[in-house]
Amino acid sequence: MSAPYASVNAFLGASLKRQLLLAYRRPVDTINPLLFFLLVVTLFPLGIGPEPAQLAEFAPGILWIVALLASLMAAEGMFRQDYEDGSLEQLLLAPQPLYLASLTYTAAHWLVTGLPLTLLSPLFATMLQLPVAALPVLMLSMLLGTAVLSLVGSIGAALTVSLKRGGMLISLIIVPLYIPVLIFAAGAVRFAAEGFDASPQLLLLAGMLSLAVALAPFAISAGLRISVDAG
Amino acid sequence: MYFDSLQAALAMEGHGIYVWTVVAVSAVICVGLLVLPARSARRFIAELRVDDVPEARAAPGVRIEEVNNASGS
Amino acid sequence: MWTWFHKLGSPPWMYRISGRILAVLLPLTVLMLVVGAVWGLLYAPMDFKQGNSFRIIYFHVPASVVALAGYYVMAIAGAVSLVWRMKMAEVAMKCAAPVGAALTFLSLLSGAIWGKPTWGTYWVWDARITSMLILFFLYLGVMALYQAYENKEAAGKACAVLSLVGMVNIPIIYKSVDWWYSLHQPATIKFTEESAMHSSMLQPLLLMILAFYCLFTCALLLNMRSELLRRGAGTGWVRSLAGAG
Amino acid sequence: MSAAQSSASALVSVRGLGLERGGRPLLDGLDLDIAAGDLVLIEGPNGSGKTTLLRSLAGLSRLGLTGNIARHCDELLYLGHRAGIKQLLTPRENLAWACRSQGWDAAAIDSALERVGLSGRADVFCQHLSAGQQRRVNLARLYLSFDAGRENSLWLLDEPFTAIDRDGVAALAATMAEQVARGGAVALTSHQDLPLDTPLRRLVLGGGP
Repeated sequence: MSAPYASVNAFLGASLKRQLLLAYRRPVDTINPLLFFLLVVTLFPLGIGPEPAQLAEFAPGILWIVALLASLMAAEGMFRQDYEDGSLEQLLLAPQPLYLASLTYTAAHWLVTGLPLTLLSPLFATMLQLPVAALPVLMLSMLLGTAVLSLVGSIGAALTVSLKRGGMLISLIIVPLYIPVLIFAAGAVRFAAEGFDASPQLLLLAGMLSLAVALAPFAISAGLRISVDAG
Repeated sequence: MYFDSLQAALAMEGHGIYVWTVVAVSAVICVGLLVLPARSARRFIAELRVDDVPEARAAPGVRIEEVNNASGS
Repeated sequence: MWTWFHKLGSPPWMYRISGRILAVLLPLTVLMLVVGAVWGLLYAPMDFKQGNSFRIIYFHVPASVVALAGYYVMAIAGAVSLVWRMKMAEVAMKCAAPVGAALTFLSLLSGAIWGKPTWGTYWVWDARITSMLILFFLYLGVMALYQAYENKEAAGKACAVLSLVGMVNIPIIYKSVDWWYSLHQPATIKFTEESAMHSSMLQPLLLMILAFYCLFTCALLLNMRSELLRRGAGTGWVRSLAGAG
Repeated sequence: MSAAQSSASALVSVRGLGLERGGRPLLDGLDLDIAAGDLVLIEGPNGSGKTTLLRSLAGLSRLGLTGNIARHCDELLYLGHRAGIKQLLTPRENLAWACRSQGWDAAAIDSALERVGLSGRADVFCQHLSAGQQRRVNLARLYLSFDAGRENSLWLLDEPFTAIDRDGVAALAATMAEQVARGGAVALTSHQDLPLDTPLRRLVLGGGP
């Protein structure tokens, strides 16, 4: 019984290590979403005015919309390289279950895009005058929410990776599925900023994450099989 | 009938324009949903009759040879 | 049971049987639509809060209900096509999408027009309307994905996966939008507060909902027949159909 | 040997295979057994479905496919047009990943890299290697698979000789012959003949429409 577990663990470890190594050697993929986040956050005060009270009111929504867009941007390229160089074919042929491979790909993707966003979100939030008291809830909501976004985003990426013009299509496919995360996560931050208890929304986000972790890899695997076959 | 006259039914006390617009749009969409696919199928059959599509092509054959490479080829 | 299942997968059989179903269902649908519309528009009593604009309900609600149900039909057909590799289910899935999208569009448009006399503006971010808008995007996503794939078999599979993902998400989306709405706009007039609806208003509404379900079925079958012909081009049954008809 | 017996010992057995791409039938009713010890060369003009057939045998291609393909091999190695080589990893890292399920060891990778003539470039990023060198990184997987010595091993190779020099081709062909002699099987597509005198099965796909 222990041997298969050991081999699964070894596979998960090796796979995660490889993805992280690749991301480390190509840091632009990690930096770009963060830079995008910073740029768009800069646009909002210029667009709606610099009054701190007004910014603070809109901050939860702004932060989460930008996080959503950054995640969308990052999702698009998620499998592109692997598709083009043939790594996906080899992944499909590997004896390890594709479910686990999909999960590790997404986990690695989240570690290099969602997690940095979470860690830097207090900085962006401060720029937008979000009350300090709301920062822990913001970070927690980012932690849970960006993970859901990564999982859902990789479904779209898997389904569109073989298509020449996947860019607009992936937005159309994925943005409607992002909406519950936006609503509950921005709601949680808003509640926290107004001094209410945000734990129900955070629990709902955690529930969505559990559901996504359990189900999304099936859709990602199916999408990858279709894409490799159609290409 | 709820209304006293045709005029009253059309006006619906000022709301007629909204209600009848919705009725018109609904009618267009309902009719479109039924007519468009039916017409496309009919047109397809008509086209078939004109230029009579050839029978589906058979797959080209496959030959399996067992050869000793040194003597063969 | 199995022979039935087998027959369901056969295009000529489906084409024939759908023709027979339509011969009955199509006139019935038109009749129900006309009767329901006349009943609702001219004979049902007026709602005292909203006045006569309330009569839009006889189009808006059936369109919304069937548009949502249509997504489930599409997703379940997609699931069947993935699990049992049944071509007919894939055809049904592909053909349900534009019908559902058209009904969603009708629901949005009638909702917007209804908004003007009710709220004084054509667009209000009401929970129902917002959910319908998201449903519209979901439909468009499936249709766009189908168009984007050159290989139509791959397109069918990809759309089946996407519509299943959408189906899992729809309840979450609807609940989240409900919560969001209650948060931002506590209790104003809702379109579909039917709790106190008088039966003389409710009966034509139920008839219209039934009529729209039948309309969906008819449109789906008609679309499927057209698609079956195109897919079967060059096969014997389509050629004989062209020769005989 | 009857069909039932042959399919029992076959590493991959194909029954009534039909293939269709873009509305064009490529194959119809193909029965094929690739058994241990078989070296199968799939030939045919461009667009006759060689790659699609090979991908179907590997299980990558299911679209437009009818009939049955049953695989009974313990190890399946498919090398396609796309190398599956990461540009930002070194040859050594790429190979370590590729043979992860065999429980790789450094010595085996070193020896495989040496046999494809890349021992001096084992720790250079693959993006700095030439096209031919990248192909050879991929082909090193054949040596690794061979050295691992798994039972019932099936190699499916799509144009393995592309961008490989004459000596490389000879060495590669010799490895295939050894693999076959040891009880594995190889199916490959190629436009050139194998410089070998082992028995060969040729599968000639139809000459166009």
